[in-house]
Parts: sequence; C-alpha cells; structure tokens
Amino acid sequence: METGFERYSCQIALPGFSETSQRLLQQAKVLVVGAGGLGCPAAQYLAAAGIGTLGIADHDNVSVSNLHRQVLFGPADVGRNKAEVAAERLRLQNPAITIVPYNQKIVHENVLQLVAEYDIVVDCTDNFATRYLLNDAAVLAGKPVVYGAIYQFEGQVAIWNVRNSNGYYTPNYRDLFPKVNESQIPNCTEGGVIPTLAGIIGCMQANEVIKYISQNGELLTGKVLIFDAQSMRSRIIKIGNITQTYITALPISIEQPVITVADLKQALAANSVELIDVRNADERELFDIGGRHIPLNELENNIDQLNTDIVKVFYCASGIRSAEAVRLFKLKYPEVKAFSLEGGLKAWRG
Amino acid sequence: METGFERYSCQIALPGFSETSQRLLQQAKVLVVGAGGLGCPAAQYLAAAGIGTLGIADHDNVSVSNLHRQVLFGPADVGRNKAEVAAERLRLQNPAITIVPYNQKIVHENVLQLVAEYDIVVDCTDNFATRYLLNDAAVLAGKPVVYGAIYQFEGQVAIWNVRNSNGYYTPNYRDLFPKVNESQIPNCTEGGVIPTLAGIIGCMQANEVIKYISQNGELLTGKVLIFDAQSMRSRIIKIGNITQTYITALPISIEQPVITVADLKQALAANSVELIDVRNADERELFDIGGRHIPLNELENNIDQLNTDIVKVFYCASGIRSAEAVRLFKLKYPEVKAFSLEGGLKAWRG
Amino acid sequence: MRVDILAFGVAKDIFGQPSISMEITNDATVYNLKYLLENQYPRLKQLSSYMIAVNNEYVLPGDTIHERDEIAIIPPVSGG
Amino acid sequence: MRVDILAFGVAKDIFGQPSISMEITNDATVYNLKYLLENQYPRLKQLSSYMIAVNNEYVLPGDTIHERDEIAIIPPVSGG
Repeated sequence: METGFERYSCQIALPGFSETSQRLLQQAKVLVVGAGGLGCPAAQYLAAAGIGTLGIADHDNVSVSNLHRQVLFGPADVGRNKAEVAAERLRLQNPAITIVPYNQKIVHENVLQLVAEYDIVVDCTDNFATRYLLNDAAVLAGKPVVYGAIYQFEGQVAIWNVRNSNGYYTPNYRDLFPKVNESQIPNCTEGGVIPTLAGIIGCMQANEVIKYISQNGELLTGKVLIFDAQSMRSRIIKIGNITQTYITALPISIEQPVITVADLKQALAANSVELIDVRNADERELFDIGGRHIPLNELENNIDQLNTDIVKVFYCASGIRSAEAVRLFKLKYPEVKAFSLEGGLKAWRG
Repeated sequence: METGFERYSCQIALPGFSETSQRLLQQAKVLVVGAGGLGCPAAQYLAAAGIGTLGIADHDNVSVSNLHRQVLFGPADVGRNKAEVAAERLRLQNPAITIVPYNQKIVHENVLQLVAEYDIVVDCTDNFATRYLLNDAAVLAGKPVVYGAIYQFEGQVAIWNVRNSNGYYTPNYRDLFPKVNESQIPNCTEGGVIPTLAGIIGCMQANEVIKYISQNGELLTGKVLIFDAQSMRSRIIKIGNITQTYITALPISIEQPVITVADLKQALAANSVELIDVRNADERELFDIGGRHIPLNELENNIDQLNTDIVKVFYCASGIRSAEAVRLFKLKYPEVKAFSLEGGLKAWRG
Repeated sequence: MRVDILAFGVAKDIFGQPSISMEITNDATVYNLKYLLENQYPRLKQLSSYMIAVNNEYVLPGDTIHERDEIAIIPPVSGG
Repeated sequence: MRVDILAFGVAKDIFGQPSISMEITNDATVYNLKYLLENQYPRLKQLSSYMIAVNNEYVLPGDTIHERDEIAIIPPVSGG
C-alpha cells in the first residue's frame, strides 16, 4: 500500500474503490462555503476522507446559539471567525491535507476568482443571496455544486451542474427555484432547526462530493432529495437530465442599507426622511410609528407613486420584510437613498 | 429564557419543542456504547444538543485506520483509549454537561449494572456479540436501545424496546435477527465502509434519542430503516408493534481462546493437540498444515464424532471461522480445551 | 376529483397542516391547481417560486393531474 | 410467476448482483421462496438468520407471495 494510505485502508477496501480513487481524493480541491450547521459535518468528513485541498469560507463569528448544531465549535471559540476555528480543528484531525480558511464574505467581487481555484463547491450557506451567487458563479465556471439546505426538521440535498458525456450540464438551483422572495421564507433563527438534521444533511453533502470525485455511485444529478427527520422518510424528486436555465452573468447585487433606531430618531426629529410601514394591516392596527402604509406584497404595484425627493426608511416587525422592500425600491430607483430599520419595531420598542 | 438556554435557543424555537423539552434533555442519561464510526457523530450531536449525562463506553484504542471515519480523533490520539479521547473532545464542545467515559469492555458481568444507570442505550458497537448482549440487557432492564449498523455503503437504524401505552414493548434486535452466524458476515475491515455513511447513520441515531427524550416526532419503533449511500435511497420496513421474543436471561457467553502461531508450532512438535481445518474444500486443496478437514458448515452435524481426549486447535484463513468453530465446539463440550489459530493461515505463512 | 396535497417547509405553516385535500376538475392542469391553491392560500403566491412534484417528479404548468396522483408542494429552504 | 428479489448487505455478494429474478409457483409462500433461494445460494442458509421483507413489511414463512410484490433480502450488518 502507498505510504500514508493506511489511514484510508477501510475505504480503499470498498467495492469500486481503490488506491486510484484515494489518489483522486488527494488531488481534489473542494470549497466548502459556510462553516455552520451543514459546513461543520461536511468539512469534518471531507477532511477525514483525505480530500487534498479543502477551502472553508465563512465571514461570520461563532455565537453561543450556534453551538447546539455546529459541532466543530465550543464556548471557548465564541467571537472567533468560524472558518479559522474550523481550519484549526480540522488540521488536528488530518494534518496531511491542506486546509485554506477564508474569513471574508463571498460576494459578487470575489466569487468567480474563488470558485476558479476549486474543482467542486459545497453550498452550506444559510441565505438565498449567497446560494444564488454561488450557483450562478459555479454555472459560469462549469463546476458542480453540492447543495444542502435545512429548516426545522426538513432538509434538501442535490448536486448541480455536472457535465454529462454529451457535454450538457445537469440542472442547477435555478431550475428548481428560479427566484425567491427571501422575506417569505423563515430562517433557522426564527423557525428553529434540529441539530441532528444538520449532521445528516451535511454528511450527505460530503458523501456526494466523495462519490463525484472518486467516480463511484449514483449521484443526485437532476434530482433533489427531501428528508424529514421527524418521520425519517425521504423522497427523491426527479427534475430532469439537462438544465433549462441560461445563466450568462452573476445576479445583480443590490445593497440593502440599514439605519439604526437611534439614527432614525434623529432623522425623524430633523424631518429628513419619509417612513413607510410594509407590515400587514392587522399588524399596523396594533402599533405603528407613523409614515405611509404599503404592505410588502403591494409595494411593487405602487412603486411608481412614490415620491423620490426624500430619503426613504422602510420598517416592519423585525427588519426582514423592510430589507426586501429596500431591494425592490432600489431595483426601480437605484439613485434614491433608502434604508431598512435595523431590527424593526422590535428594536424600536427595545 | 432560563440561564444557559441561549445555546439551545434554535432548537427550543422548533415547533413541538420548548424549554420543558430542553429540561428533559438536560435531565436525561444516555449511554453510547462504541466510540467508533457511529459513536463519534452520535456522541458529538448528543453533547451539542445538551444531554445532561452522556456515558461513552469503548475499551479499544484509536488506530490509524479508524481516522477516515472516526471524526473525534486525529493521528496524535493513536494508541489512546477511544472513550477517554472522545470525553476530552466533547467536554470542550459542551462543558456544561457531564461526560462519563468507560474504558472497559462491555461484558456479561458488567452490562446490567451499567445499563441500569442510564435511561436509554445507543448501540454503536462493531460486533454481534456486544449487540446481542446490549439488546438483551436493555430488554431485561426495560430500557430502549437506539440501534445502528453499517457495512460498505449500507446502514440500518431502529429504536428497540420502547414501552407503549398498554405496557407492551416494541420489537427488539432479536425480532429482526434471532441469531447470527458471525463468521458469515464480513465486517468493515474486510468489506470497507464509506466514512460519510457512518456520519449519516450516527446522526440518525442521535436524532432518535433526541426525539425519544423530548417526546417529539415519530420514532422508528417496530420498524427498521435501511439506507444506501450509493443511490441515497432509503426504505423503512415494518416489523410489527409488539415484540414476539421472550428474553429472560443474558446470552450465554462462551470464551473463544486463541493460540498464536509460535505456540501452535511448539504444541505440534510436542504432539499435544489435534488440528482441524474448517475451511472449504477448494481452499484446502491449495494449501494446508495438516489435521482433519471439517468445513465449518458441516461441524455441527459431525460434532458427536470428535475425539474429546485431546486439545483441539481449529484453523481457517484468517481466524474468524475457526473462532466460530471453537464457539460451536465449546457449546457441546464446555470442559474440553479448544483454541482458534490467531490470524489463521495468513499469520502462519507470515 | 379529490386530490391530496402534501406540504413541505413553510408550506406546512401556510396550510396550517402537513397535508390538505382539494376538489379539482378531472382534466385539471398543474396551472389550474396552482391558481386554486394561491387563491385559497395567498401567502403561497408571495413565495415567488415553489416546486410542485407529482409522483416524485417535477412538473410544468401544462401537465395534467390524474386521480390518485401524489402531489407535493416544496418551497425553498434557506438554512445551513 | 416471476419475482424480482432485491439483495442488501452480504446478500449482494452471495447473489453476485444487487437483484435477481426467480420463477416461483403462483401460490408460493415465503417458506417456499426461502427453500428455493437457499438451494440455489447455499451461503444464504449459513447466515443463520436474515430478514425477508415483502413490500417493505417483515413477513413470516407462512405468508403467500403475490405477483408484483417487491421482495427484499436483508441480512444482519455488524459494522459500527
């Protein structure tokens, strides 16, 4: 057996696996984006299995409420950058591989360059903006993405954009969901998530990566797996063999600036902004801080009637819908200043 | 929110989950038996989720070939006891819970006392003898067992022996497999195992434990889940609602003494033992070291004709079938000395 | 005919339950079903996109729904 | 009638493939099927026990097999 392959003897013994497969893993460059609930287990198993170069990108710091599902971290790591802590742990687990932490946010400006350095991307992100950005960058670069997403007890897994023998590419995230209204989909902080689901889905992502690189097993191409941790039932949904989308550029990135409660109070005193409440009528009935009322789902239809001479501040209960309102407003009026009230009325009331 | 519950806020936010559920986890005592491929991820997620008392039993030491799937360990831990290293890592991950390592082997003599101290047992073992021992001890003690087993790309998960509202117990491992001929089932060292499968199945086990303790979700009682990491397909097979087995005592434990190649050569020179080759005819044709030839599958039918005046040494290719032969022989002749050639003919030939 | 519709992700919250039953015409298309559903559950429309699967296959608006088909509504999921 | 039998775990090695097809009589029981299988694949008998599931349910030797039933042979698995 090749030197250093003793560690991998129990996977080299697998039917369809060989020392050649192990060398493929050793030569592979895998980029894990997001070192959270999915990224921790995915990176752990990719490191264990001997992926030669493992990039880990996360600009976020460890917080206490991450620890119930982000198993690479402990309370002593709170406040430190996730990618850096993860790299530290994984180097102890497998010192023979190269681990490259990236502590910057993946944005429009750096995504193409980063994706170009890797063979395959693992989407372990926690927001739609980064998911679409990564998906589109990988499609432009012709590289596959192993997708994972979780919410409460339910997870999704797939592998996107794999080149088939005819030179066509399999479906990508936009074949499944062409666009998303982010404000309508609760995230894990709001709806909760069971930690073991993160482990199961993250390990399934690592599994697809290993199968793809070692060229062994049937990939989740043209399919999406839906798993429910409450009933333990899963289903695999067929999407199609070839992508029907045409991605020719990265998605337009729109800044959604926020304003703090303190700054807003000052601006209101100076009469320098117009307030717009984007909540529903029944929410407004209970409490409001003034301004016009245009529920988020009516904003697009009413956008032409807005006065563009004054700075806009959109508000809602928590700041999620108002951020979406800023995005819609800036799509129409890129030159007009608009802010979302950070933390929403929850923050206003303290 | 209760002090110290910030860590768990994202699971307390789940529908059907509450601070009361979290307190149930905090009060629970969970015993993980086996800190290997399944035990590492299971223990990691149970610790992360805030199980109050987590016992981890493993008498084995970390070896290099474990590291591709046993993610709590790195090369610096090779040679150290697995339960102790795991406890060390998990204490950093969650210092607020109690972690109790057991570095002794779980045997006939200690299993009942150990099981009595815990609310639920997680079977992460790697051999049938310990699986049956744990199963039978848990049935005798009226405690549930979360079962997991893996081989190559395939895993099984279930929860055994849960008391239903009528006071009856759900099926246990013996309902599925009343007995096993261990020599016929290859283990992970022989057949290999994909590391990510260990992660997926271990996390599924932790998931059943959390659902059981927090009384949330549909348990895998009376069922067994079969998962295939190559196709990502899984199926849940119904076994029945109530156990059909009657376990009244622990399984008889039979020692299977081994003899080294060096000691056997001395004994043969002294003419003090009888050799019995338990391999198949085609294996014997290629090479043998003398003695009688009784293939393992014919041993039970021929056991009455064996001469009991002389010490027996059974041999096969690797020592697995000859160990089973010793077990069968000792069942019939508990007083007669019998050995299995350690390492088999592979060791003999060096 | 009456069809059963399974809800996933946030669709469970929108329907208020994990599955609903709905009366549709015998030659209804996926487009017709979507229209009925979004009328009854306006929040569904606000999702911008969600996947409809019939018998574990992604379907297009023009596809016809048959009796005993298993329909699943699968919205996007963001967490990681 | 002809039935398809899916193999799991070491049964895949014993059959030499992930599934086999077998001719059985129309009123065959699980016991009959087991007998035929163990005759053709003697290593199966040496397992001592393995589970037979029909349409994802555990079955007993006396149960009858029907056309189009999905039969699975699931042996014990030891690894951890």
